[in-house]
Amino acid sequence: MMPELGKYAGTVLSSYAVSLVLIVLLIVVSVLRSRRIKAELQRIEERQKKNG
Amino acid sequence: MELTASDLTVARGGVPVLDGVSFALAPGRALVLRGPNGAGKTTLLRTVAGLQPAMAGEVSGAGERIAYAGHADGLKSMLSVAENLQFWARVFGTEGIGSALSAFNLDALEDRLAGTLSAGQKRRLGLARLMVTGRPVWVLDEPTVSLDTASVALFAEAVRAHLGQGGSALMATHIDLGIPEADDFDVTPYRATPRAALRDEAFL
Amino acid sequence: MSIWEYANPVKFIRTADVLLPWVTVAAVICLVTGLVWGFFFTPEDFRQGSTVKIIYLHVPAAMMAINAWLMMLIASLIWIVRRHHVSALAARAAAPIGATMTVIGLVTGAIWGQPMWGTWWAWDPRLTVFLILFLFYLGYMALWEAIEDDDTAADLTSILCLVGSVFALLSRYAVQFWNQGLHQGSSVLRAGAVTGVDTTEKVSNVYFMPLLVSGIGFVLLFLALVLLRTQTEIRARRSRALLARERSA
Amino acid sequence: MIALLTRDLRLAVRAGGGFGLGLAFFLIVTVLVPFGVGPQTGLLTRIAPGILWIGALLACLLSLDRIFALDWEDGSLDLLATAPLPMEGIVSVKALAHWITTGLPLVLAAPALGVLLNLAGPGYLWLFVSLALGTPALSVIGTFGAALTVGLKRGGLLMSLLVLPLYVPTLIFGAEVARRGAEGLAVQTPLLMLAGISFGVAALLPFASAAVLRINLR
Repeated sequence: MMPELGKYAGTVLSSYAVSLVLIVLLIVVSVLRSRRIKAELQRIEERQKKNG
Repeated sequence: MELTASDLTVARGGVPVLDGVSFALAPGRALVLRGPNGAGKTTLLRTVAGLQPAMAGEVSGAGERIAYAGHADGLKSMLSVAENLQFWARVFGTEGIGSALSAFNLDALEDRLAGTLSAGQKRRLGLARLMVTGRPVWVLDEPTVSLDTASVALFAEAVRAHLGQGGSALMATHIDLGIPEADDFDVTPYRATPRAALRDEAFL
Repeated sequence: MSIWEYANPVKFIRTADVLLPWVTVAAVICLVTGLVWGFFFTPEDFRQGSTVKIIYLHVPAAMMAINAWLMMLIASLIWIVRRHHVSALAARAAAPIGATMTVIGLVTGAIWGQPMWGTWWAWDPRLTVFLILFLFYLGYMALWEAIEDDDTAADLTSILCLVGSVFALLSRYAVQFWNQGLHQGSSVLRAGAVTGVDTTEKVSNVYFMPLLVSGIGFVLLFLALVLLRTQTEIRARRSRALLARERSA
Repeated sequence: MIALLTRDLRLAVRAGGGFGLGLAFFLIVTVLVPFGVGPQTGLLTRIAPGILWIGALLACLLSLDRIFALDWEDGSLDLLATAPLPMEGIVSVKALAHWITTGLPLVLAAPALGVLLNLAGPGYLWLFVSLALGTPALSVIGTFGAALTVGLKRGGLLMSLLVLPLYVPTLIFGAEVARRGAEGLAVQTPLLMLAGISFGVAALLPFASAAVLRINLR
C-alpha cells in the first residue's frame, strides 16, 4: 500500500506529519473553544431566564 | 451665543449613564452640575467638551469655544510654572500670562518647576491655564479639589471675572464653590434606565 | 433580501449552523481525495523525486495564508465602513487560521528546501515574505487580545490590518529587491513549472488535478473553520453583553 | 504646533534620557557586536552598514513609548485634543520631535561609530545619507505604533511586536543603500525607494495615527 518514497521518505513523511498535526490541532482548539463558549452562553442564558 | 445641550444621551464604556439631558448656558452665566459620585457628571462634561461622541442628542455652541479642565491638570513637572502657562497660551494663540498668574496668586512661584508644587498649587496652575486659552466657555470637572479656602475664593473671583467679560462656565462638583449666583443643575433625574450598551444590542 | 442580513449575529449563527455540516463534509472529502490521490497515486518527479508530493500541502497552505489576510482586510473594511459587528469578529476568527496556514507553508517549505537546496532555511524572498506575514498575524492577534473594549479593539485592529496590508505589500517588493532567491516560479496554475517540464506545455499533467482538489479542500476547510470560529466569537460576545446587562440592571 | 514642538524638545532636554539614552544604546550595541562576531576587521567591514542600521532602528524603538505615554498619564493629551490643533498635526509634530531627539543624534553619531566597525571609506557618506533619509520614516511609523498602544498597561512589548514588521521595508532599503555605498556599487534604486517610503509614510500615516488616537481617547 505504502508508495515507494525512495531516499526522500523522511522529508515527505515529516512534511505530511507536521502539516496534519498543525491542522488537526487548529481544528481541535477551535472545536473545544466553540463547545466551551457555547456551554457558557447557555448557562448564562438559562440563569437569566430563571431570574427573570 | 449660548451653549445648549438638547436631549443628550451620554455613555460611559458604551453603557448609557444619562438620558435626555437638556440645558442652556447663556453668556455671563454659570451652571453647576450636581449629583452623587458615578452619576455621570464627568461623562457629560467630556461629551460637551467633544472628547467623546454623544450617543444621542446634540450639543451646540461648543467645539472650538470650550476650554476643558479635567481631573488631571496636564502639567509638565519638568517645566516651570511660567513655561507651562506659556505653552498653552501659544497653543491657543493668545498672549500674556501675567493676569492668569496673578489671578491665582502664582506670581511668586513663576520660576518654580511644576513638579515641585504642592497639590493645591498645581491645581491653581491648572485653573490658571483656563485664563490663557481665551475661550469663552469653561468646562470644569471638580475644579476645587485640593484647594484651601483662600484658593477657592481666588477661583470664585476668577470665574466671576470671566462671567463679567461675557464668558460662561459649566462645572461639576459636590462641594460649595462660593459662587452663589451660579445656577444648579441636578443630573440625578436624568439617570439612564439600566439598559445594555447600544453596541451590545445586536447581540441580545 | 440583501447580503447584509447576514451581518445580524443571530441570523449568522443560524445560517452557519445550516452550512457548517455541508462545508465540513465537502472539505473532508476534498482534502482526503486530494491528499490521498497526491500521496499514493502520483508518480515521482524525475528531478525532485518523491518530494514533489509536498506540493499538495505546501502550495494550498501558502495560498490560504495570503487569502486569509485578504479576507481579514475585506472584513476590516466592511467594519470600518458599515460597522457590522459580525464582520469584525469574522476577521478576528480568521487570523489564527491564517497564522497556522503560514506556519504550515513555512515548515513544509523548510523541510522541502533541505534536500532540494541543501539547507533548512534560505533567506529566499518568498520564504522571507511569509515569515514577515507571520509576524503581522502575531501582532494582529496580540492587539485583539490586549484591548478589553470590544469596539475599540475592532476599530484599532481594522486600522492595523489596513496599514499592515500596505506595509506587507511594500515588504514583498523590498524583499524581492533585496534577494533574488532560490524559489521556483509560482506554481498554482503552472504546475508544469514545478516538475521542470517546459512551462509552455499544457497544464493538464498528473500533478495538477490532485493539487487542484487539495486546494479546494483547503479553501473549504478555511471556510468551515471561519464559520465555526466566528460563531464562537459571536457567542462569546453575546455572553459578555448579557453579563454587562446583568451588572447594569 | 511650533509651541508643541519646542515644548517636547525642552522636555526631552530637561528630563534627560531624550537625547542621551538612545545614543548610549546605539553606542553599546555597536560596541557589543565585535564581542559577538569576533574582531576580524574584514568581517566587521562587511557587516558594518547592516549593524549600524539595526542599532539605529533598535535605539529608535527604545524611546517610542514615550511619545504619547507621558502626555496620556498627566492628562495633557485630553487637553491637546480640545486645543485648536488638528490631531493629524499633533501626531506629526510628535513624530518630528521624536526624530529630532532620537533620530537626528543617531544620524550624526553613526559615522563616528562606523570607525569602530571599520566601515569602508565610501560607506560613511551613504550611511549618513541613508540614515538621514530613513530615520524619519522610523519615527513616523513608530508614532503610529505608539498611538495604537497608548492606553494599554503593558503596551511596550506589544508595540515592539506591532512596529517591527512595519519597519521591514525601511530597514531593507536603508541598509541596502549603506551596504551598496560601502561596496562602491550604484545606490540609486534603493535610495529612491527609501526616499519614497519616507515621504509616503510622512504624508499618509499621520492620518491613521490620528484616527487611532481619537479612538483611544474617547
